[in-house]
Amino acid sequence: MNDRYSRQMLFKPIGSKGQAKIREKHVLILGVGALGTHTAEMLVRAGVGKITLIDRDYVEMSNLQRQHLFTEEDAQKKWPKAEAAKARLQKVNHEVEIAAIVGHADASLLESLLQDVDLLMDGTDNFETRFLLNDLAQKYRIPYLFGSCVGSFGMAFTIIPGVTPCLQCLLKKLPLQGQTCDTVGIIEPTVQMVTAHQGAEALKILSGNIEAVRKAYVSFDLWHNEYVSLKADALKDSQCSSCGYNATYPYLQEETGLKVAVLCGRDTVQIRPTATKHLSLEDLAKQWRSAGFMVGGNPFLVSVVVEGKRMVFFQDGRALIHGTNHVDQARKMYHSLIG
Amino acid sequence: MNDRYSRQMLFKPIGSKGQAKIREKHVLILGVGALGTHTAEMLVRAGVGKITLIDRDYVEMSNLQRQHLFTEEDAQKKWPKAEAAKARLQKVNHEVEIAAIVGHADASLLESLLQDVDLLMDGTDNFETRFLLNDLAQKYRIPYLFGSCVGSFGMAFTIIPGVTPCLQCLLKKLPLQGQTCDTVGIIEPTVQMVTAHQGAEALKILSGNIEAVRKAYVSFDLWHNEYVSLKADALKDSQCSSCGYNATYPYLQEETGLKVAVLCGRDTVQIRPTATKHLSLEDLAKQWRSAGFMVGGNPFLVSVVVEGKRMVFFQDGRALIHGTNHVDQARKMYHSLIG
Amino acid sequence: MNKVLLFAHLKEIAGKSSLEIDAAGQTVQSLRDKLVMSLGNLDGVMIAVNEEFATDETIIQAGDEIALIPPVSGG
Amino acid sequence: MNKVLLFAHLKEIAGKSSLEIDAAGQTVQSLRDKLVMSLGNLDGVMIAVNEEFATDETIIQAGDEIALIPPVSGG
Repeated sequence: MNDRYSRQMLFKPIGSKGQAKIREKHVLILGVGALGTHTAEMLVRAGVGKITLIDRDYVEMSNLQRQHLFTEEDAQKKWPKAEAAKARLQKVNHEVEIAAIVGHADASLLESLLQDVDLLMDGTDNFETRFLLNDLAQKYRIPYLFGSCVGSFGMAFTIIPGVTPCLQCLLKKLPLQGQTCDTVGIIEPTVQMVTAHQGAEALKILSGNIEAVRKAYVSFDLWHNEYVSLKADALKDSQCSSCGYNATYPYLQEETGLKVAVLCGRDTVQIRPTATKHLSLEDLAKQWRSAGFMVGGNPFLVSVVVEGKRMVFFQDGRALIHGTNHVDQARKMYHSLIG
Repeated sequence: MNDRYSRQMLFKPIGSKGQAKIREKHVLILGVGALGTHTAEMLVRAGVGKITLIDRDYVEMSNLQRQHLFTEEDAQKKWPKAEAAKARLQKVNHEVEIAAIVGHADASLLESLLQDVDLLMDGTDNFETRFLLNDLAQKYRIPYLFGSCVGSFGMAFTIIPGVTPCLQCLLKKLPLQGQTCDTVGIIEPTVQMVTAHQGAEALKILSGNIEAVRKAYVSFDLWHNEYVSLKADALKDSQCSSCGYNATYPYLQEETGLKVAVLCGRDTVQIRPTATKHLSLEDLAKQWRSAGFMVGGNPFLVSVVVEGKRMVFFQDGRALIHGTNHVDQARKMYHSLIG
Repeated sequence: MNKVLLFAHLKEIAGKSSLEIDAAGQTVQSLRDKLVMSLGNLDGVMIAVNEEFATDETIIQAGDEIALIPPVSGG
Repeated sequence: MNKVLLFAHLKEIAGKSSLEIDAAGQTVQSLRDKLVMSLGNLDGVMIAVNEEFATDETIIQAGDEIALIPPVSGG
């Protein structure tokens, strides 16, 4: 018995057989922020065979309050999150193979990585990417552990292709105007509560205890002391374009996902969602004002200034980010404001 | 606005006023194992003013699976847990004052430390110490966040002196024969689930949101997908010896707590609980056999060999630990087997 | 009567954690349409009836407990 | 009848997550005494009735849901 995993092997449903299975598995974690750092640390300590970490961002001071694995030095050096996480995790457990990818996760990058992946973990901060993960999970028949949170509120759901409803069944379409950690804040225990659920589900799946998987959708509010567990079977849709009989995996098509274009000579990036959205500009303005941002606008658009950059949002979800030519930075600012 | 705490200050119930309060507070964390490392990391990232960490133990390989903050190097060097945690935490946030105490937390040590402590966090692995913390919380009117876990099962309860029932009200007497992580194992998400609750409660109390505190006792099983929230008011006992009108704080008296004696010339330590217990030797033998230990005995005693050391337990809770003269090691082995 | 539990920003908009309304006999869709007036845009908000997610056609009975779960994007 | 939810090692002893028994009219103390035969030592096990911890004198009604919460010491 390997002493370092002894307490996990003493847990009857895992045992030495389950531990051997965990040891052979490869988990892809998309997004190495609050959720991603927590789940990565759990999996590495648990002795998973391999993890792949993907994140396009670097560590900032404002991350340290809730993103484990990172230190002040990582923030000072603006170290890429995937690499900073990897460096720390290898000190925790050198037995685990860790691949760090610093870059934007689009359909083609992800499809090239999925060959031997056993589990997809949600560590992302936007629903564009979640719907992409959801389609990949369905197409390649890989379990996908959805999780998200803001403030003291969070949710988790285990998606098993062919068994449970998928994210598209649950939400029907890409939600816009979700609250984000940059607009309404977040406390770290909320993150832990989501990753406790994601983590337990991961251990069940990786150790071959698929029958123990949670069928219900969990939603909680730690500040208001609420916890609900909701059956989701009724929403499984046989006509679903992601998981139904004639699935087309819409988010894997080239034409979906955010359209990002640098507007030449204007120091501006334009972003637009594929499907037209109907933003409530009034609600957005109210939320941003309450978060302390400078907000202006008219009935057709709302403008907001964050970190010295001016952004203009239109009702159909299109946005102009002024003062930058950097596509990744623009995308990040877009997601930080409307999710 | 200090950017590093910006997401926590954006969370309305905390805001900049709550953050300023958190910054002034001193939290004592007793036990720097699974629960203690998780809550310490949360509090340090959240920017608490000061934490005091107390643990008598050093880092071992078998800790790494669930105890955050520690690395393989810490285990190789057998670094004291409190010091290893402090070293890591200062890299995460140099603004927080961290006091590390490597030693056994008895009543007199703890009483000497409590002057300016605002909150007591439970990170211990035995009920002897929890009842001690409970009495201290009542005597000095300091909120105490109880938490415990094994396997996939855990619990959390917020004890506010003068308001909620205390641990003694809930349990009546010191439970013996609890399951421990060394006998039935533990998975890391269980730890996170407990500390998510302890952590949210800590932020409420430290930021001055006492009215948001959870009144219910939480108990959950992550593997079996169960979560219950139980009202505890009915158990508040006005005659309670820890929190009633005529409280005597029994666990602060010299004569309580484990009695530990080195038996001269025999290379043996004897441990006995103050109050006589009625162990079920049969149940203990069964549990230990199932955990893979060598077990023997007769109707009057049960013997067990762990890590080359033979221990003999009697029905009244007394134990002889053979092959050692070290009081701390003996105490640790005792708690690891019967909690 | 029906108790409607509110999560996330819906609590703030309503100024409380739950509403008491009479939705007996209505479909989930018509409840949604009605609540938009007081709670604003409910696009994408999932609705559960008695701890089970319900389709828009589900008919609400007296006493059913309803929960509104907005998806949030943080992570 | 009464549903009795079992936590921690009590699940393993019983071989299931819950029991169905008829405890109507009994006190919590007498239920505890009765369950010792099938579940072993219940010293220190906390007993909740309808999501509320109950004293030993509490009388159980038909349909009440009961939960047995053993304290565990790990941490």
